[in-house]
Amino acid sequence: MELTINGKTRPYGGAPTVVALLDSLNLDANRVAVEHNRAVLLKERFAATTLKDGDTLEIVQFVGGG
Amino acid sequence: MELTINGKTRPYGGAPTVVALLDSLNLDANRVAVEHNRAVLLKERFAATTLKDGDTLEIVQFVGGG
Amino acid sequence: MELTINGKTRPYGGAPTVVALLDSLNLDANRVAVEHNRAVLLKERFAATTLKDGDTLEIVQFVGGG
Amino acid sequence: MELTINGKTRPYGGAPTVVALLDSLNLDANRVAVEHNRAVLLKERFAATTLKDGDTLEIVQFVGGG
Amino acid sequence: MDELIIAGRKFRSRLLVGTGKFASNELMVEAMEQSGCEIVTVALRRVDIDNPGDAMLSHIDPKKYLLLPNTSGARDAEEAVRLARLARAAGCEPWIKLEVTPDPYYLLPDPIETLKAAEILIKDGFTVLPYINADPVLAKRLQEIGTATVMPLGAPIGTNKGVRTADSIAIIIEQAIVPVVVDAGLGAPSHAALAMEMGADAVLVNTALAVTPNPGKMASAFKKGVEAGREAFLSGLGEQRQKAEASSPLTGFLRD
Amino acid sequence: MDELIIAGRKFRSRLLVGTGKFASNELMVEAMEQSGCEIVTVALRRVDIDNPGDAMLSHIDPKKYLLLPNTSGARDAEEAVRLARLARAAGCEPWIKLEVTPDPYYLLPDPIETLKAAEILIKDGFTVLPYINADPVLAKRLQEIGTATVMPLGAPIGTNKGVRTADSIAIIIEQAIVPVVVDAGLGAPSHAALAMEMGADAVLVNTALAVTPNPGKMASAFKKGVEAGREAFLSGLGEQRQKAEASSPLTGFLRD
Amino acid sequence: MDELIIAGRKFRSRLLVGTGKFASNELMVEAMEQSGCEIVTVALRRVDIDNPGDAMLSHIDPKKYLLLPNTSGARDAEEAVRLARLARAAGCEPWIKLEVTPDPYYLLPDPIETLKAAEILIKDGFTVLPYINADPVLAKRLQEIGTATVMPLGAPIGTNKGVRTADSIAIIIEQAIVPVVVDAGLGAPSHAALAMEMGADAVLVNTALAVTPNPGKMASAFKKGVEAGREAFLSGLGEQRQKAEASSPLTGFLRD
Amino acid sequence: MDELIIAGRKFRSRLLVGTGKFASNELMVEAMEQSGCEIVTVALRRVDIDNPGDAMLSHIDPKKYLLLPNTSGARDAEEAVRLARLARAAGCEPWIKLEVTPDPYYLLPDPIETLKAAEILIKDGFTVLPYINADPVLAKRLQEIGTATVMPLGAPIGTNKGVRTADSIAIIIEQAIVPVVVDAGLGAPSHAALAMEMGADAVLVNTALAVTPNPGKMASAFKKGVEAGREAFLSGLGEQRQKAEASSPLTGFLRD
Repeated sequence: MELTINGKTRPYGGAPTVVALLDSLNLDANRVAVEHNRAVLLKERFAATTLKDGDTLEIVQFVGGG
Repeated sequence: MELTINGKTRPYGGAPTVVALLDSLNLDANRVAVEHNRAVLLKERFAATTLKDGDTLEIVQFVGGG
Repeated sequence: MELTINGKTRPYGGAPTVVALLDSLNLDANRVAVEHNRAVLLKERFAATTLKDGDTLEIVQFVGGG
Repeated sequence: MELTINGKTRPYGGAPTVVALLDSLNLDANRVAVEHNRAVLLKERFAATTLKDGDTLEIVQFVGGG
Repeated sequence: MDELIIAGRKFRSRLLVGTGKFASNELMVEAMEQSGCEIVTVALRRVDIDNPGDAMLSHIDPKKYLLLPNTSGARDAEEAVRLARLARAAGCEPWIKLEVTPDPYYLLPDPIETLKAAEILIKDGFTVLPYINADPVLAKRLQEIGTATVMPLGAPIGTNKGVRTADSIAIIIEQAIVPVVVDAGLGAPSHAALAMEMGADAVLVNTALAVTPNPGKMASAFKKGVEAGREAFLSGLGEQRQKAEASSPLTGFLRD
Repeated sequence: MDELIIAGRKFRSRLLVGTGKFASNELMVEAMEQSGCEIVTVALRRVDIDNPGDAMLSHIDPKKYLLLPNTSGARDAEEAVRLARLARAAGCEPWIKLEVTPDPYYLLPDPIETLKAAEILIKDGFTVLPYINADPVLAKRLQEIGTATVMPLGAPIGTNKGVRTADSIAIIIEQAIVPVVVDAGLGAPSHAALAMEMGADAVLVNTALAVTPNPGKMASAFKKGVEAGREAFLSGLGEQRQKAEASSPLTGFLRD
Repeated sequence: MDELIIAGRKFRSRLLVGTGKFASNELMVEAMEQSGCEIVTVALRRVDIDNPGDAMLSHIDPKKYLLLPNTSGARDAEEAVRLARLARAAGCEPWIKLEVTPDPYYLLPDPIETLKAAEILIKDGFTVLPYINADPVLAKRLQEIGTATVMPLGAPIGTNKGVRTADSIAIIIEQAIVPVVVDAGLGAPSHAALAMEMGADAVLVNTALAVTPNPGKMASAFKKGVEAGREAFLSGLGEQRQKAEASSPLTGFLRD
Repeated sequence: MDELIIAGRKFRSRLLVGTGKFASNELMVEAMEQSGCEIVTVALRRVDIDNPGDAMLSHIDPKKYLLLPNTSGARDAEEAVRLARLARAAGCEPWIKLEVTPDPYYLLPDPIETLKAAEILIKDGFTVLPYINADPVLAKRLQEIGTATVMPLGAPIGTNKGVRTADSIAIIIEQAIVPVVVDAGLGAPSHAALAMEMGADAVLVNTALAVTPNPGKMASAFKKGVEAGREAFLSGLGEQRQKAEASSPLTGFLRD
């Protein structure tokens, strides 16, 4: 399926969960926050949330800031 | 009748028009602005507007200000 | 004899040395500096310096200052 | 003869007066001030002052200044 | 010719004068005349029914001066709108100096209520000149909804402190698409001159003229101060330098 | 009438103008005229024998302007005295702006050499106007030996920084028995106005007029700035306040 | 003991540190440690999917420092709220430094959008620390709806200009019912000390620590500056005087 | 290690403390201790023969503090020299803080008499630390004749106005070949920090410590302020900027 992640559309063939997606991207679920189709996702729901073709995700992390 | 003018209630026995009222108060209609029951009154309507017992009026004028 | 000390003239009947004078005034020689007839006096010379009638002395000490 | 004028030594063959010198230099005597051998020269004395070989002159004028 | 244009209307003077606190109407008029101003602000207050007193308006020639009513006393948008409409009904042109000052100690303007009132009054056909704190973002938003000017304060009203908000006012001027009128806190001609040198389009002064023993002369002083600052701005001011820059030549010394 | 009196001589203008660094004699003259000044400073330099050039003096009408030669370039009392005497010999009245500036970077005056030169020149019959740092004790000593003015600097020459020495200049003014002329560093009319509001008797400006693209207009700006400050000083300026002071009435609100 | 209390939580340090712009995580950590701070701000940004890079968070010990996410980048209330919720979802406590800065040049906060976002976030259970211009009326309104602090700027972010808004900040402090944290523009320890002497409860510093060649030493300098200002405020500072006040006795001179 | 070296003698502290005007000797000693100072100034006065009183000297441990007598009260060079010699005869080392202040209202130093006294005292073997106005040329001349420091004033003694002479002090520091100690007028730790950030080698404080209700705490505040300013100076302070400089990243926004 295709997902729009952080504004870029990219193919994804893995298991249709946020957990699996983060895994495939080598991202530590504890270090990021995720918006799924514009709705903030609590970490507890990463496993349960299923992805489908065309979904939009924002994956963010903390960086230095004032 | 009784009118509340600028926050004070006072008896009034003259003709029931704003023009007459201003007259009785020795106020130049050209120098003041009037609110009748919370509605701003255009000068043209001073003559036509009839007053009744219990009406509220605000009569204001310009003063020095910064 | 009479001595002018710190601007005031006062009688003095003691031994005619600076040491004796300071003593009579209950002043600790180590805590003051003395001018004798407008000449600064080193502490070593307090004993040797003899006073005579009409001499002028300035006796000063340290105080708080900025 | 040779004169040192404004720090530079230069030959001079004219009449040995300051007036003549200024003239030869096309300088208006009314616009300049002259020091002759380190002594300020009043304008009145321009004509009378004779120059001799080796004399030092400063010829100055007003310029814009704050 | 160098004109100040507010809402399409042209003015030769860049000094606006407030009419409050003068010891007498005569001194007020003298200050107005000496200042060369073309716009004067006035306030709206209840008539004292039992003692109407002398109407100051009769002292101001409407042909010479544009009367600019303010909404002083308003603590929120609603009160400000009400006062603006009364002022218009009193026969003024629909120009309003919008002031919303909930705080009685420093008389500082409320950004939220000021923006709200400005929106209502602009829709209602008023030419709105809002008094604001020196907040560049607020100034921008007000211009975007169509205010005729922005009037950032130099310091709280009547403090005579001068342009204490210079850094922010410089930004407001840089980003402005309507005239910037520095209002409040200007206590001396040097303050007015500084504001104009910074590129302000005009200044408004009241207290400094009203509280001096000699309002007429002080008004003349402010007139000159404003013109001085404007001319200097137009001529182009020099940069500040750290090292000195000789004003006399650095050559031709006797010692050279 | 409000006159500036220096050494018994009366002047209507309180703005002195320096003639250095102008792009052309025409621009210099225009600035002089627009400024309304009556005193202009000039410097003394060696004539370039091989290329005497145009004598700027011919552009200055001696009937309209008092020529005030300076001793710029002097690094000690001796050089200053020599220059003063040459200036007098050149036909000027015996007025001298005394400058002794050993430091070439900031052109700051030397208090010791300035006092020494002033003593010699006063004995020699000169009317001495000394350029000094804003040092109240030095100012006092110079007045005690008979200088006609004191000319404390606002900031180093040509820096346009304004009256950075305000605290000290206020003391000098308070203790002065001769006119105080603020010299150097004034880069904008607001600076000149401030100096005059503080009670200075006059100011001297050069760089700010010479380096702008429009010397005539800037000179007019400074003229107005100086007059503005003077009039404000004479009218009486208000105190600075912490709390606000309403300029509109605090009674008669609709809500009362 | 003198503690800073924000939303019921106690802190010994009155210096908050921003983590942006450090040359390395090591220098950032050294600055944090030398500063003695207990609160550090962080920003939220998209992960670069193709190059996730090193997570700076791993360098910050959550037991020693309270992580305070900001909403930097938000141009309106909606974007700010969205960022705040993402930060909370990322595992932070629901504390948020609210920044809404539509203007990209000066990064000045929007008073309207900031108030709007604060209302939403407070309802949503956040502890809100809003970054604002030094506007006393806005500060009051934010406190009335329940913000945990107000964070007025001293000068635009990263300018190092110091407390240019001192007059307004003094009013904000005087009227505050929650801690006042001076944020932005503080470029030197003397700026931080001044803010604290004025009665500010804390300051936030980032650029000044990040851009110096020696962040650790500069952080120590700011720590001392903040403590110095706080202690001076608690001790009670003397009034400024016009005339001098001898520090040495005025009697007992030899001449008396 | 960062040491202050005056006349070859090393000090760890860059804060000098004056001992005047304390409410009690106990408070004076507490301030001295909290300040961490190693040099304290004292004045010389006539003993009151009829009531010698308590010798303050007995409260100062000569092993911990270098006693620096001043010549306060001297109105000219002769009085200053006389006091310096008396101080030495009293058993002090030949270090002298040279003060010549003819003016009783502002206690400003006399440049001429100060230079004259310095010459005599240096010939006489004294280590001379002269108190001067912020006059760069005078400072240079004093250093040329061999003073151990220069001590320019920030503002008149006891006024708490801070570094009002910043522009001139910056020049003095730039040209200095001996330590520059900013003396007089420093009323708050932020003032001391600023002086040190500018590159001053040390500061002297008295009034600010003596007149506060809590001298010990204020002394600690000044100690930290001085150290803060020094560390910041050594770390390297950032330039002031006009435009803002984001402290959070300008990429990775959700909208990108």
